[in-house]
Amino acid sequence: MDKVVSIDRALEKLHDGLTILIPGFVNTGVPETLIKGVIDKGYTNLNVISNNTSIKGRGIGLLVHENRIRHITCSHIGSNTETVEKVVAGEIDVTFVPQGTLCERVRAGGAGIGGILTPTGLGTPIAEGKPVIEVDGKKYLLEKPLHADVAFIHAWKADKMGNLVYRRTARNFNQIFATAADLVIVEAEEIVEVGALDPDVIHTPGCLVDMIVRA
Amino acid sequence: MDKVVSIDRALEKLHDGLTILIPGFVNTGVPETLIKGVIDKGYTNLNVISNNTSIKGRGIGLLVHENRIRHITCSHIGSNTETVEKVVAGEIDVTFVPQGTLCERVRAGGAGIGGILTPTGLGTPIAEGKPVIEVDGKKYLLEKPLHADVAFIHAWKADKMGNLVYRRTARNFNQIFATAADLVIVEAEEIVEVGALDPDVIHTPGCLVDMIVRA
Amino acid sequence: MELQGRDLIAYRTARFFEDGDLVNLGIGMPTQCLNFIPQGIDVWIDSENGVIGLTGAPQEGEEFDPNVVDASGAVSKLRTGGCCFDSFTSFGLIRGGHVAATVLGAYEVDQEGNLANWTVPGKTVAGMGGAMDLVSGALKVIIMTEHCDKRGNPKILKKCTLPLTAAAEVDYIVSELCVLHRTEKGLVLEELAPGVTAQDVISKTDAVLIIPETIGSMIKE
Amino acid sequence: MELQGRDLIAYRTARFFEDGDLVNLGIGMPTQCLNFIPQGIDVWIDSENGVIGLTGAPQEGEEFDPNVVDASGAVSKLRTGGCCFDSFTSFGLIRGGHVAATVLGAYEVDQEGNLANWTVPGKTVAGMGGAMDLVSGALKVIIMTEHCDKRGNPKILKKCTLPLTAAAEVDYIVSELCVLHRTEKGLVLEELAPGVTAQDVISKTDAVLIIPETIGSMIKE
Repeated sequence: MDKVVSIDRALEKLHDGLTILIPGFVNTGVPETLIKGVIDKGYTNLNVISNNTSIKGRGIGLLVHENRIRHITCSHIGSNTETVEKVVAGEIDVTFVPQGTLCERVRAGGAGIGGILTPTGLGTPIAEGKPVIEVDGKKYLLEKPLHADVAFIHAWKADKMGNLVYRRTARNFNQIFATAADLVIVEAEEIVEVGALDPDVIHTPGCLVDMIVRA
Repeated sequence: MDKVVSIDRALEKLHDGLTILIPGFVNTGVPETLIKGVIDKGYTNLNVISNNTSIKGRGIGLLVHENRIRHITCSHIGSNTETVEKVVAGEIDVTFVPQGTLCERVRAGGAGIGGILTPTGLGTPIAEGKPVIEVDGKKYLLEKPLHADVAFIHAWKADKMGNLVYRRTARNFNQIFATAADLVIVEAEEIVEVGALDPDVIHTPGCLVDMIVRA
Repeated sequence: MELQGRDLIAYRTARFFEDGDLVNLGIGMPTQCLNFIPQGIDVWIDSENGVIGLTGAPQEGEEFDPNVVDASGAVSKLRTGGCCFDSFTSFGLIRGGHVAATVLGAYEVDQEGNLANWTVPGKTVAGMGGAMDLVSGALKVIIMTEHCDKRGNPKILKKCTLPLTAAAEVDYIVSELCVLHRTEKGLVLEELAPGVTAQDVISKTDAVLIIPETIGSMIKE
Repeated sequence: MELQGRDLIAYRTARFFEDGDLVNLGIGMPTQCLNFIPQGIDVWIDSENGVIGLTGAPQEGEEFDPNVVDASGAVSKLRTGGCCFDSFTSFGLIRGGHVAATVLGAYEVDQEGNLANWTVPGKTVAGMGGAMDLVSGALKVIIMTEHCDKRGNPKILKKCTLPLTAAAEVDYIVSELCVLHRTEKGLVLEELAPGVTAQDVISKTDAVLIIPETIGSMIKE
């Protein structure tokens, strides 16, 4: 089953208003080829779930610059001054989620877990409106799962059926984000034959991947 | 920091009555060297958390045969007829936990998560006495974390500071069990120099490991 | 085609699979589906012990890796493109809806989609293993079962009497007599084995069945 | 020893680390601790973006891997024995108590161990990043801070006024004047900088301090 397609084909069924998981830490491990493809296709009004918005003019910052994002769920926007400006100006809505909680929520969404109890955020503004549940005398916030229409993934190596390997800290959110979307589109720096990756070294099983393009 | 020690040294501070996480699926990936060490040392009255009890006369089955287990928390004992006999005879207490829930509970214990919501077990005897929590109209069981005094881990390769790589399906519960104990003791089929393992291929970071013995 | 009994059950069950599906087959009868995968359909086998792509036991004398075992603990082989991961990830895939279908046997199954297949109080103390997670998590839950037990008593009931494995999760029941589809309205008799009538099925079933005007055949050319 | 100001703060903070500790250092002042790790102490640096063992920026002209970045997104180097993992695993380590200490700055910190260091309403909209998880999860939370803000106002308060990063999680506060230990009873003045008196500290602190009979020195030989 060869999942390698053109970027045109990979993105043709998307539409305005989608919720998209986009990994990356600052500007490492960001699926920039797919982001540029989205801009070329003209899709807008997007809900982005990411850790941050890269840096000005790169990665997710391109979507910010082109005004394609309606709402962003993330832990940090400080590394992109343009995002900060647009949030302050009311052009982008933002919901901040602590970085570890973001990981837990997306993983829960991808793993059929209905919610997780975390100490993170207790007694802070993040706790507002969330149930506090006590387990064995300790209090925790109940955080709900996150799931998206689409996930964009940046891999170092992909075999043609979608088994993926990430490189160093470019792995970051890619591994979890690949589990929690209806449609998973991968860009890979290198596409290899099936069998070229050691079964113990594969970070993301091919069964999670729908399409692959060259990064 | 060289964590390689003799098995005598690795086990000298254990004592009767400990709660021990022991990985393995049927008889694959079971830390049998450490189990034999425990038997040699005479420790007994143990609480074991495992997926199953290996097969008769092997792995965890050795602890069963030698009557060292007081209570076992696991998903299945059917592959070991001797365990079944001793449970029926009332010589070992058993608490059954669905296999996926066992993974979640140990992972929660190792990752500071106070509990997880799972659909598994709803409407079954497993749900008895557990809170049912509704999130966005769906019901889930609240399952609590598990944590142990000691974890025994079976690795394929360990570097001297405890970075670990597992082999094929011998990985099973090892990776998660290594996160959820006060003391983590590893047996490795091969012990290599620090730097010999690719940083992207390491399944368990050395920071989780306290001691290493040769399997 | 002269299929009957367990072969017919396995043949029909294998027709639920689509190309590229990730499928978990329970120990025992469900693994017989592998003998009946239609041509042109490439199914990937999920084993809950942390591996995708097992193909079965090595031949006599063939080299094998003792670290590659299936969900029963028996040595198996891994096909090209398969991969391994830990049990936590494995059950995340299962519960997360990434497994297209799980196929299991039953002690009892009922018209509400309840399944009992893990314990008979006072008789078995094996434990549920991964069955509860599989039945709660897989997108499609298919029960392969002989229509009645060894004494001829119905296994497909109005209401299970044994402790449940999961509640309201079963989608299809495939027996040597028929295919039953569990819908919002109840159990629909969708297909019959050659030579079997709706009345035959009704007489051997405790559950209330919905009988549509036209009923298909379990055998498709 | 002629340490003062930020160097003194970094010097003293680095003395909290034990051999083999996994330590997370916040961006900015906390990274200066690396210049003061005592001889014989081998500390491993945890970066929340999924790596243990970063050693800092490559030298001018030195080869580097652009995929190795630190928690600020800057290119870094990985020492032998370091390893990489995903962000989910990373925060599992952090929240799970596997990180011996986290070192961060503060806008405000108070005598109940509350910390505010992520937002000033109406002024900053950066987001909390990983700070909330780090402060809730690390075994020891050490705040490095100048004792007063740029206008000379106390930063160590009875009660934080800004939105919190975490409640009742701070263990130690290290300033250029002193080391404060947050205990069940309150903030204890445990050590003083050379030439600084308890009265000096009290006059620059809003929080109520517990003054023991003997107070140690921030400088140890």
